[in-house]
Amino acid sequence: MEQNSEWKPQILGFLCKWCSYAGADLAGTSRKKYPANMRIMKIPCSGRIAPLFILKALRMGFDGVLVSGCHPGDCHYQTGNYRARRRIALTKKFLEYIGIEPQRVQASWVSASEANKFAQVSEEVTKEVKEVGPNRLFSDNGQNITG
Amino acid sequence: MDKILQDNLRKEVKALFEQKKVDLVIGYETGPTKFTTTPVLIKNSEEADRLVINDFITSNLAKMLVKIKGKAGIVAKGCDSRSIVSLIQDHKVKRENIVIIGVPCSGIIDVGKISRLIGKEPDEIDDITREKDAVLVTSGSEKKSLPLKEVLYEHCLACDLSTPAECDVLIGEPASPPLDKVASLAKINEMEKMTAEQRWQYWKEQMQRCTRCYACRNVCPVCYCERCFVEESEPQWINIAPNWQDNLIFQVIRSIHVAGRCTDCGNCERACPVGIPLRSLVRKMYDIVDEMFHYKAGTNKDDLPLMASYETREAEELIR
Amino acid sequence: MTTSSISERKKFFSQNNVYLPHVCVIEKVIDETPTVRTFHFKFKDERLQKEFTFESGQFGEYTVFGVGEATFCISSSPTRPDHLEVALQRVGKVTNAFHRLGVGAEIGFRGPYGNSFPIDSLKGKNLVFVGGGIGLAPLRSLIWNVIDNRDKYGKIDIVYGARSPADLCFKYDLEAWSKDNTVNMVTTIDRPAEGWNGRVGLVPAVLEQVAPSPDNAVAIVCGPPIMIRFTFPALAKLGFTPEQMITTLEKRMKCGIGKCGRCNIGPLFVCKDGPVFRYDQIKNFMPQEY
Amino acid sequence: MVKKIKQADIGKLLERWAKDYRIFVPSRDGEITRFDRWDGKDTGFLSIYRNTVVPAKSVFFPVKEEMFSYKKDSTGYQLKVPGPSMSKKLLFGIRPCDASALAMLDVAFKEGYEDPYYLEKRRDTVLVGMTCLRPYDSCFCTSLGGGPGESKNVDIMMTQVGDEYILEGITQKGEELLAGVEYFTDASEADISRLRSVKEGALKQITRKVNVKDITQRIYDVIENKEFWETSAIKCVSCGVCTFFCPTCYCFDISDEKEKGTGIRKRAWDSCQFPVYTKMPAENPREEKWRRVRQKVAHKYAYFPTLYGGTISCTGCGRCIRLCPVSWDITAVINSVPEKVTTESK
Repeated sequence: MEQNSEWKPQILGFLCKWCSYAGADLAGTSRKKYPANMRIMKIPCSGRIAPLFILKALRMGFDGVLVSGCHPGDCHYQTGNYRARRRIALTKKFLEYIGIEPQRVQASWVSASEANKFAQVSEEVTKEVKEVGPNRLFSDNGQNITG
Repeated sequence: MDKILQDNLRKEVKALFEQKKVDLVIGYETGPTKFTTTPVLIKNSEEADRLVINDFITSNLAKMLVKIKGKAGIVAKGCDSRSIVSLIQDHKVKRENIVIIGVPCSGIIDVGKISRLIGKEPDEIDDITREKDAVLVTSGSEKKSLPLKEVLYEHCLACDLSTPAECDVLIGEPASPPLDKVASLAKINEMEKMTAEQRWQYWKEQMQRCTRCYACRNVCPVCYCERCFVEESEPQWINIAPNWQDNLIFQVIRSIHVAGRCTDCGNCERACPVGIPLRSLVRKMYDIVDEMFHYKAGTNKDDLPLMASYETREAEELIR
Repeated sequence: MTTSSISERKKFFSQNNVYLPHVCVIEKVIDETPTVRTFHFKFKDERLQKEFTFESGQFGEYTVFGVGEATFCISSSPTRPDHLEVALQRVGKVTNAFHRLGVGAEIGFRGPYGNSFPIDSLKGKNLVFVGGGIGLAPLRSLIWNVIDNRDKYGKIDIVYGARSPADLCFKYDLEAWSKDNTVNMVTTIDRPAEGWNGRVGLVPAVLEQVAPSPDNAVAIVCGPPIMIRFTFPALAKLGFTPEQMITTLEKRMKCGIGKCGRCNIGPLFVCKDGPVFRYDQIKNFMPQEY
Repeated sequence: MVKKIKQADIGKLLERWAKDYRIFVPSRDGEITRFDRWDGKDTGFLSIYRNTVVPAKSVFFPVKEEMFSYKKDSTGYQLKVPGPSMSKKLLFGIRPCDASALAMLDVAFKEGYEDPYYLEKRRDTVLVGMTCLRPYDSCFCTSLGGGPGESKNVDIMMTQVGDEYILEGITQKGEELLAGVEYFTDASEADISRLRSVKEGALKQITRKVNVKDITQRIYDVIENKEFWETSAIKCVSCGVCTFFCPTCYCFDISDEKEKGTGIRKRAWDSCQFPVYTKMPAENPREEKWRRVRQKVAHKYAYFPTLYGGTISCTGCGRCIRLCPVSWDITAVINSVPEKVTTESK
């Protein structure tokens, strides 16, 4: 079933409204080719991301989570992305330790003009999440719990 | 730990009261059952004789500081003093409002371990005497010597900061438990040898036992939030009735929330009434923090808290 | 409530299970204030709607499906049994979800629970209703009950206040009662406000100005805890004895039937020994906890 | 009727009883012990010689349970109650303190509106008690009308004597169960005197005492004494251990969960020690810790007795002392409640 090429992973993208969100928008309007399986949640800054959001997304059944913010040094609020980076790093490492595949927790820096990069990130993230298969982590009976 | 320490502590506390340096002192007194101690609030020099120092001073008393009014003295082992420093860094406690009475710690005895080793419960043991590298356990006519390393709490075996660095008075000479990092981290290392699936299965099984009594959180000196995310109702992050999924989310988020503030004092694991190996979570986080950010909780009160600071270049390998 | 009335109620339990709500349908939604709405609803099962009875002062447990259950008094009068009414303020998860429901939506209801206003002992008495904010909801059930049997009661004074004109609940009732010349209706707001020509002042103070006579009278008080705490002394000043003061209390509740544990004041459970209490029943008991 | 059975035959006895009953025995679950379904074979649980960590109440009042589920179809919401577990239960090896706690829960869940979930699980349950040969140093049941061999709340009382178990039929139901099982032999005079001395030996081991003389009145006398309760509460961390693991605590929370378009209403253990337990939007009557600790102590030693004919809802099982992460000691608190005020103003 996991090998089924039809299966498209559901990914939740937390995108900073000052950069990655606009980058994704640009990727869309300029008709870049990239997998259309990301649900996007606009956040005011990558610094708004809480590890709890990532866990909750996985608990809800998303197969992967992407947090994307401004490049280091470019944060609209100066340091939000630096703070996000620490949080994401700890979360990713820790989740790996308890048995969540690191491919499911992804982060990127994508600026408002980097439509190509956003498309590329989406592509790569989708590919990696696809490799680890549907998220059945939180299900009681091995079923995907998306619903 | 010896009787002289205890006598010195009582003398010191009396002096603090007489010199009006404190309004109260938080310390340990003999607990209600064998081989236990319990936190006590001493309000005057006469009461100082209730204070004890022994091999069973388990609680991290820093927990009691946050809501205390007045100038408080506090008895602190190495890990406790670091928790106090964490609280100072988080502006939960003012350094000038507390008098830290440091107690060099040579490791705390885990009576549960002795129990398992000799097959008797604590109240069936008559005496536990600490010798240099061993403890002598007497139970009825039976006497058994157990290697000290095997009966100390696992977190003590990795504690290289056992003499409080941040303190106003130090009772006695610096001391250290016998260090054995391999033994201390054995459970974590074992876990890391497992596959991701096995690890997840392991935690799933552990979390099925959790009743959400929140003892782990409530004894944690750095879990001082007035309202924990688990109690939020809008949005409601986790279900109210316990289930392994949400129990695990609670523990994972708690581990992340205490990152950089947890001193591996072992309070959470000790508190768990259903024996979930919580230290295998928070200690791992402790090590991740150390490896990635070279940060050890509660070692410098003038440092910014871990999560309030950053380096411009770090952890970039994890980001696309 | 007595044991016999509990067994009487049992016919209303689905499958003999007191915790199962009955499905009801919202018939009408009225905006009372920016944060308070009144919902008119009926049992989906017509038989239940016909057989359902309750007393003024009783409460129910309301389910918003998919969200949860919460406790509110029934704000309509048993003398008008065509439908039930509940007024609720948007304050938490369930009430917020409740406010998102419109006409035709289904809710769950179980009840009625708790005791009620001692309607028989009020007969022939002069009644002084003192209410604040949404605290008028339970009083309103009794007020209409009394007005619908007007000849059985003596004088009626109503002192009702809210923070501002916009916060006054049941404005249509206030108007009706003002026009009723057998009722002395006094409405007040806490602070002066533009366009408000009525009285200004906190309820306990206004009550003292209105100065209803304690002779052959009973005062029935409901409002925010702080108002209740100040109203009792005000009534005492006017000569009311604790036995002449009645209030209805609000507590966090879950089961509504004295099992889940959280609503007690000492050995009294607000859900089954209350919510209606005479002041002399509670005045010596942990005043800070009610 | 007093019978005895060899330890080796207990398995066969349980197999026999299992034909009519669902058997629950003390079981290990990781680090802890609790009552769980007997696996039908192993009698290794007999080596659990002390009371279970989780009280026996969890069989009837589990840590969480489904109350009902609901789903919306074209005609509106439909409710579904989980099917009743019709089979009868037999708890093998319940300790006297936990059995007496069940008697209290029976009253609380039955009084007024009946609680169908508890009562349905509890119905037709046979309790086979087990004498505590090695009570804990935290046990104080003898101060509360109980004892390690107390048999008043069980159907059969069982005591290990050497490698045999002596079973006393207490209720008619118990007598019936003891009759006609070939693994039993009649206990002799000598057996009964051995039984008596074993029970006396157990009784002597309980040394912890709590002064319950006039306790309800004494509590009411100090009920408004903030300082007393603050002192009692000082080290409490407000976790739920003492209440969750108390055999007589029965508070619960009700909450809804949504999964795949179905709503499930659940109830789960709740604790008066949690600040959110009584929290209302605008205020919380038990925001302060001392009020919550007072609630716990007073509920057991004053309110419950007031409501239910003087019964103190503490059985002295000692779990709250053993399991408390800061070793809070209820016996010390009760013993520190001042003597009754003799010059009563009332």
